[in-house]
Amino acid sequence: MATETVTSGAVAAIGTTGVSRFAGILRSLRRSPAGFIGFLIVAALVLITAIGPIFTPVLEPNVKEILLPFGSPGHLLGTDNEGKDVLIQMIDGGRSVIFIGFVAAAISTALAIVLGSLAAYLGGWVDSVVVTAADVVLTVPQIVLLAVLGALFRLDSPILLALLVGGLSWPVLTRAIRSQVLSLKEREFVEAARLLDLGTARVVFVEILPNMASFILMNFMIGITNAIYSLVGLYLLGLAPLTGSNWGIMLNRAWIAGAIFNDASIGFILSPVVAITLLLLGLVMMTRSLEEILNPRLRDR
Amino acid sequence: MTTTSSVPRATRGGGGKPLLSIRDFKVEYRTGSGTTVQAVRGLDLDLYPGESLALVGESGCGKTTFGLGLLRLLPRLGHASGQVTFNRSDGTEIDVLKLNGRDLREFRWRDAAMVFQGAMNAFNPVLKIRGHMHDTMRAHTKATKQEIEERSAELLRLVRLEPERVMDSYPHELSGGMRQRVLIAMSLLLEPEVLILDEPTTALDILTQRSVVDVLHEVRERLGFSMIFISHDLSLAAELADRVATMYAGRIIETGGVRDMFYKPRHPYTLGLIKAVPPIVGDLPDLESIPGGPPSLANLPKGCTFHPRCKFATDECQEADPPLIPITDEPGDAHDVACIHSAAVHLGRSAS
Amino acid sequence: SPSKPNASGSSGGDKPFHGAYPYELPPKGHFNLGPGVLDGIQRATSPYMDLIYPSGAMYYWSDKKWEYMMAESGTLDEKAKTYTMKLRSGLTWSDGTPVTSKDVVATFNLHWLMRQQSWTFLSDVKSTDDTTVVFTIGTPSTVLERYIMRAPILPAAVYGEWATKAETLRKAKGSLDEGEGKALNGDFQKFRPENPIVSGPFNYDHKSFTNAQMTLVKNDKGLFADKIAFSKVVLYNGETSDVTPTVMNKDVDYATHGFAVASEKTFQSSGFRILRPPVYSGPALYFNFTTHPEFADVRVRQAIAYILDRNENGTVALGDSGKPCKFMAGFSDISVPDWVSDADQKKLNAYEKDLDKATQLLTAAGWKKSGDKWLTPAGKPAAYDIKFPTEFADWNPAGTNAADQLTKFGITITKRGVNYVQQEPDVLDGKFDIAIQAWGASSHPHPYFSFVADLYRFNYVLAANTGGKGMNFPLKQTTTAGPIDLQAVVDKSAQGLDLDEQKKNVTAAALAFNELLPIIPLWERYGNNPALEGKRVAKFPADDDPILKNAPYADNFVIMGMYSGKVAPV
Amino acid sequence: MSGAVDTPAQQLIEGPVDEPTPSPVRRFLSAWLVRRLAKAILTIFLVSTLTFFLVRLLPGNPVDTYIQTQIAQTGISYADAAAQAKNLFSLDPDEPVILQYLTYLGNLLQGDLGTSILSPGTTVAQVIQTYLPWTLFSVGIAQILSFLIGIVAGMVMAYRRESWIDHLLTSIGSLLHAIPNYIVAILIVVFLGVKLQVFNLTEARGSYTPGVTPSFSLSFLNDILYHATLPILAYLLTTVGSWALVMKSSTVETLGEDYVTVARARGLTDRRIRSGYVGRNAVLPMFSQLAVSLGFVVGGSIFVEKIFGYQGIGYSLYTAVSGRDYPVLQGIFLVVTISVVVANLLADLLYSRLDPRIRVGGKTKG
Amino acid sequence: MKGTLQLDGVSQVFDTKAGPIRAVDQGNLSINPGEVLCLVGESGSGKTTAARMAAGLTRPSSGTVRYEGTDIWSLRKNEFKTFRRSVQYVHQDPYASLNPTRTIQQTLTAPLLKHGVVKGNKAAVERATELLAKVDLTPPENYLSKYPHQLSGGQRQRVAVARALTLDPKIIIADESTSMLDVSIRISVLAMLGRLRDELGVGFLFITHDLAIAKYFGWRGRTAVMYLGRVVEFGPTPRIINAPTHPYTRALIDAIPEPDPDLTRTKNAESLRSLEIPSLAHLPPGCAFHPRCGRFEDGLCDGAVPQLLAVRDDQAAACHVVQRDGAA
Ligand SMILES: Nc1ncnc2c1ncn2[C@@H]1O[C@H](COP(=O)(O)OP(=O)(O)OP(=O)(O)O)[C@@H](O)[C@H]1O
Ligand SMILES: Nc1ncnc2c1ncn2[C@@H]1O[C@H](COP(=O)(O)OP(=O)(O)OP(=O)(O)O)[C@@H](O)[C@H]1O
Ligand SMILES: [Mg+2]
Ligand SMILES: [Mg+2]
Repeated sequence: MATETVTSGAVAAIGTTGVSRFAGILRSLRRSPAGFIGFLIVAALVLITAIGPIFTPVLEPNVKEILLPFGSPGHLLGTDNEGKDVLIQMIDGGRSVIFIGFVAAAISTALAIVLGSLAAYLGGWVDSVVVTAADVVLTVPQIVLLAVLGALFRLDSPILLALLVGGLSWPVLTRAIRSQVLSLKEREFVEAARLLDLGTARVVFVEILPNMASFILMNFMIGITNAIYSLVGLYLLGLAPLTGSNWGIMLNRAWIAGAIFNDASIGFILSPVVAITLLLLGLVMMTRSLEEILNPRLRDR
Repeated sequence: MTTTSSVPRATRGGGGKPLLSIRDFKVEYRTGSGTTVQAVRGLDLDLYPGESLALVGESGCGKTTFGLGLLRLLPRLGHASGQVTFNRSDGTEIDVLKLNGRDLREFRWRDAAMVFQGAMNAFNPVLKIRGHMHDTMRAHTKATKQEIEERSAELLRLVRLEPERVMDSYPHELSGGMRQRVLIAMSLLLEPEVLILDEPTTALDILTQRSVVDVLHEVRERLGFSMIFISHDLSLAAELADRVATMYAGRIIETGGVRDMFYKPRHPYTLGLIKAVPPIVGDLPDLESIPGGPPSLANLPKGCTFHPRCKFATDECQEADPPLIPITDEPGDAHDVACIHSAAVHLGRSAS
Repeated sequence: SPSKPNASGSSGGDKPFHGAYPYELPPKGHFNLGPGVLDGIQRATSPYMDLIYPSGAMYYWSDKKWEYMMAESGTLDEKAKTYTMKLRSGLTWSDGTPVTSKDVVATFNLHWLMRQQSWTFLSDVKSTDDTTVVFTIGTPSTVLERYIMRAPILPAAVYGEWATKAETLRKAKGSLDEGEGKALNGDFQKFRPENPIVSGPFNYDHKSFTNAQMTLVKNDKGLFADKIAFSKVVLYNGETSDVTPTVMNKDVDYATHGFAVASEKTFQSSGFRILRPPVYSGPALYFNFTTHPEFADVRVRQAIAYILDRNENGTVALGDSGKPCKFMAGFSDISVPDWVSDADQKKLNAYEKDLDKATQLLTAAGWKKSGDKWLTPAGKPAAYDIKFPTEFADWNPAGTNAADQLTKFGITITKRGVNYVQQEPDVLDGKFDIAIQAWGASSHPHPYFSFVADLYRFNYVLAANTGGKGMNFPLKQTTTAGPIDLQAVVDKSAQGLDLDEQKKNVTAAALAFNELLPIIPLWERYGNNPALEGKRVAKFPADDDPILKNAPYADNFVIMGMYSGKVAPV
Repeated sequence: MSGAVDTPAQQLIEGPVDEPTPSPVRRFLSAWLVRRLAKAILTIFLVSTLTFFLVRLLPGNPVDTYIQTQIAQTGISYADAAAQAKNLFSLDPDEPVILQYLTYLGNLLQGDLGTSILSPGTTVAQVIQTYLPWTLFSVGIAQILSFLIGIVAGMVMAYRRESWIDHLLTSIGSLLHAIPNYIVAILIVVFLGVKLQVFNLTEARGSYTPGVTPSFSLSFLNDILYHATLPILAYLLTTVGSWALVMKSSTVETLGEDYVTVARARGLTDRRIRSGYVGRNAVLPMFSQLAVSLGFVVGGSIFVEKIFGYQGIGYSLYTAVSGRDYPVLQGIFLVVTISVVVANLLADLLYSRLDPRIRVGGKTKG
Repeated sequence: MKGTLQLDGVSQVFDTKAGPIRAVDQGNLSINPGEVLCLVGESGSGKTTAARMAAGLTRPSSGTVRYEGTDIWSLRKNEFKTFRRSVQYVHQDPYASLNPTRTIQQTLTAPLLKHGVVKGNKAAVERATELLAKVDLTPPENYLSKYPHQLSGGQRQRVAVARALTLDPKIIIADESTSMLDVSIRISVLAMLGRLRDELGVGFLFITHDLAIAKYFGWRGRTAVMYLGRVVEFGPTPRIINAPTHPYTRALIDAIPEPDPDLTRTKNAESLRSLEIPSLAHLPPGCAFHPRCGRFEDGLCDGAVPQLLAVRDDQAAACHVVQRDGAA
């Protein structure tokens, strides 16, 4: 996916502006209608999938109600090949997708922050190694790498999956953060801090990183988007274990069950499709408006 | 003359019909969430043929905005209003703010050209200088390739550049000073009657600045266009202008002949500016600064916008923004000031 | 827009048959159709191979009768320990040369070269005249006839050189594991004949091949070419999900794929008949006896069998084609009456869903209930993984559903779908708690093969070869009837030519299987093959036609119908 | 009037600073090329090493897989199946991995990518030759189309900022950018193929119509285009949104550049400004992204080709992963790596040709 | 001449794509507390490079930077810290030199607390308030909780100065610290800096390209004129401004317009032969100014590189012609 492409161009132009703090970000996000809608979508989905499962009943297979169509009484989105209600599965099935997306993004962002700032700050061979490693990992199509690694590990726990997905998507973020730190480290206020002998840790964490807060947030959201893309893709191809049930697994099941070719069961396959799309769309809209906030050159002048 | 008697005579420089007559010129910028700021707030100005007018003032007082507004080049969120009349030498009269499409295109560069602040970025980086010259000529004339080449070469030589090499260069291959001069040459391609120069030498080294200033002197002498010279460097104004106008917070607050303005400024702001400029010759000068900074456009002080920084200010100053009124009557030496205390203002220096 | 396809559609006088079966184009797929060679243009199991390289005969599973094809007859001489195959006369290859016994001999020499199972029983093969081939039997077995009669006969003109070398080596008692033999075997694998001649009524139309479809054109010189009214066969490439839209488009007359329930519904509603031939196998639950000793208690396995609603499981997975096993004998319910007497059949427990019984059995085995969860005798919560191949449209829901049923009863099951390629190595390696694997065998009607699949394949017997133990179920067991060595019983069930002796052993194995439940068969799979009548094909065999008892991958009834003229164009 | 006019400086005529001598430039250029190539080769080497070991870590190997299949299908005994497998596969799973690696590298240096394990006798080169062209064809056409459409749409959005058409296109762009390619592929099958029957899924199967002989004719091109329509559509839909959005940002930035204002001041026609000033400069930075995106699209082909059954490199990749066909897997990895690296190299060269500010040598501006 | 901070024959060589360039070549400078040393020159002449070496931000390629007599690059960690604190830097761009995410108070108290200049947060705030008052930001309380973007350029620059003062430096290096400010504000900032010099005895290395500013701020100090990495003229500021000897200095001074219409129009400029500034990567032989110099003499000027030698009193110039003919 080309999420990277959308933002990479902006990286260079992103400056530290007065809105670097989170409160400012939220305020600005509210001002951008698209960003706000995106935020609402994501928030709504997160809320539904976090709280919804508390209220949903445990589903039983029902041989008599197999593959009911969209809008059947009692089954708004129809039923699946086991006769289970699709709507309830939708409510239950977002948790792990979103959770893994967040954790994976957190992992890759954390990796990227550490590697990127180390590479930029230390320079020299550390920089060369990190940059080359990032190039190499970037060159191999990620999804394929994931598929191969997915077969290698028993991806039992969501955490492990998140680790793998997150562990592979660091290069793009690392490069972005590296270039950001590279430019920030040359900033005069950083030099001023160094002249005042405030200490390396302080310079990096107090002077430099807060200036990247929104940049990191944006990359974090790109990370979530990418993680969910990879994750669901793995499920769809059946390259990740189908433990439990979530939107990705539903998609796989609907695909395997041939729901796509059956008019009556279109709700079975379209529901996860729509949910995943909505989630990603919300994230992309948020990312885009963050990007505009970050890059004053994209705003009207 | 399009002006009526209600208009301050001071906007007239010499005699005859002004080339450019600006009345109540305003520029508004829309800023986020539906609010607007006025960057130029009712500006009256006449520019006479052959005249060189310097527009000086602190950063942010609206000088660039004024120049852009005049050429209708404001960014999307800017809006100009008022009246700008341009009297072509062939007698036709143009209402600049009503121009559209093709007419506007023709007005630009052919009637009035502009040399921009920071010529560094004034050129399309992927086009050679030749391309810029051709584009400009083609947009306005049916000149042949040959003619364009010749005309460009002539002008480049005029600004002391080697046409053979410069024409084939990409902008980035030229130094800042050279680029600035190419831009001047290009601005003269169509022999405009007015040339607006927005800080053409800021960001240039002193020796380069000198050569650009010299070039300007020379081409003006040869081609005799009128010039609006925008700068915050008073020394340059002193050198290049026939007439000087001081801008403060979007308005002209004083205007007059260059010697008048430098030796007998009558507005405390002009006075303050002059006093703050260190000269190079002589002993350690006695300089003074104007306290505080320019007001925010979104939140202008009541009355005279300068009063919070003014040492002459009285309570009266807070009541109304004083109009620009003439203080001398000598023809050809108009001097207008927008200050109720102008009589009290003295530089205490005189012409050398 | 597409070019006008010149190989599909039914225009004018041509009478096509449209089928679907996966194949591979060159460079991967090729025309070396020797036995055991990888990536022949079509898999050996493709029913359509019988139209190109017919074998000696095909079998009516229900009638237990051979329908002779290339062969005119086959006779077993028990005393002489020989089996004689007589070819029909007048058979020709597509280049006009006659089909002779030399071709058969060459074919079986290739079988030897490629270590085919037939040579476990054979000791020699030779031709006595142009149409007679004599097979000498080394180890007598009732299954040998099938090996001989169902082997596609290959042209010596193409493969003869290899066969001759193989024969020389065989006669010289050369080994295939080293030296010349090894090299010959390896080289043959890489042999790539072009435009091979065929003996069947259809031949490859090389020009028409794309990775989407291939056309088989009529070979007028081929076997029974005059009886077959179809002028050509179009085969659509691909696995289930690839061909489903094509079937829906009514571009396919008959497909052997296992379709998902949803697809089946669509087919039915758009006018397809669904043929449900038995496949003689299905999914079963396998337990890991190494890591979970509690399963070693037979009561636990029986309890699990009682917990499961196998009807629900079959319906969810395969609709009407997933039929719960009623005999639980370890081989197909259909074959049970042939091998087990009525009296013995009554001894077979059907394990109908009975939760009380399950509770009783578990309690007796020392399990306890804590809340609504069961604890094993060791006091640990009963929680297991169930592994199943994600891609299999029927096994996937079967595994999921079984997991749900057990979980509901208080045995917590985590579903773990894995890539189908990973499933088998994992099970062999013992990397599972409970797994879905096949029971039964669909290529051979003899129960021996089913028991090999049930008890050997994923057990230490065969798994040892890959270094694992599989489920690690000890084959020496004690039943209510006394101690039994399952391995000995199963091995004996296929040996010799005495059917009654075999039946005794099969019955013993079946009863032991039913009681011990080393694996729990969930249901028996029937095909859900869409068949389109009236468009290109007039009729398919009726549902009650005994030919529908044929396993579609072994002796395909549609192909046999085409030969017999029962399956004909409109 | 001014004293300065009389200074001798007036006589001075200036030209641009000459580059010292051409030969160092050429030396420099070749040094850059050498360095760039060395880096490319290093990347390729590292990727092939990485994938070699990665692939060998996969659980299960093709030999075991084969043995199991044989036992299951023909009831052959394990020993026989194992012996046969050993003959079949030129792979000895017991050989030390490092030795296998050295052999692999040695062969690679001679241009030998090895032989498929799953289909003995088929070289990896043949496999790649068979499948890669279709992916290159479909991905290439889709990329070109989506790049062009994206550029036009992006410029429209930037020029009509905040208008309804901007909002509409931006929303569509975001949506397309957000939807994963596999979902688009599924939606295409559901709606275009099954529901609306706009597209005959049977006819579109395969790479070309049966019976048509591949040739360099227009009708053949037309035919393969038809068969690639769905994959192309899927790639197009999933990438065009990103291009449009990137182009929009880039154009908005360019529109704010001084030289655009100056061009307007110079009275140039809107058309000229749009194409020669805004468009050209806005597109420039996108070229390097074009190369990077290639990797993503090829990666995405694994989904798209699987779903449409289009037999390109993604399809064979999936097969190779499932079947543990090491050499094929490695070969494909290598080819993809090389194409991404080469595309990057080309993009760099192209970029430096298109942007005079960037000498082939360095990325310094001005 | 020994100074508290002293640059002894320092050179800085950068490796660039166009080859190695000598941004500063054999520079000698020295600054004492309470003194002002102005460094003037055109863009690219090496002023910033020299200043960064003086501040210990970059290590010279050759030559030594001494603080109180010791080479700062041979100092032990602790001693280097003392040096760091004694020599502070005020940057050019007031918009970039303050961390946008930190309030003025945080910016000012961080070094105070970190180095234990004061004990406790309250004392630090008090000290910050004093510092703000020192730089004429009154009332200081108004500024403490502000973020940089809420201040004007002049105010920011004052905060930057206040920050430089937190550690009681002996020397402040001001690199074009006023060039981005408006004229009116510039003078008041300069006045404030002058007061700091007088009241606190801080020494200034004052860098500017504007000779008029150098003259105003450094009237009681000395001025060094740089051209292409070398100091070409050096002496007391009044002499450099009013009686320059080096042709380059003269050209610079002549080129500056005067804020006086009559005066500026009668000024005569030193003649130049070329406007082209040679690239540092390809310096002309001999005197780097010779291709542009109106007094160029063949054989003399393009031979040896002229050394900076006294030509008059305490005024030194690096010009063959002036050294031969004597200062006019
Ligand atoms: N696009 C815009 N939107 C809102 N406000 C603007 C915009 N452009 C300029 N302004 C404001 O208008 C005022 C005048 O700006 P302008 O650039 O004309 O000043 P100037 O006198 O040219 O200043 P300088 O000397 O710094 O060039 C400033 O306060 C500026 O912040
Ligand atoms: N880190 C660096 N790498 C390479 N070259 C450099 C570096 N820093 C400075 N230079 C070069 O050294 C020369 C002197 O630069 P320096 O910044 O010291 O000049 P300056 O006199 O401060 O100019 P300005 O007035 O523009 O600030 C310039 O040609 C510059 O390009
Ligand atoms: Mg301006
Ligand atoms: Mg500098």
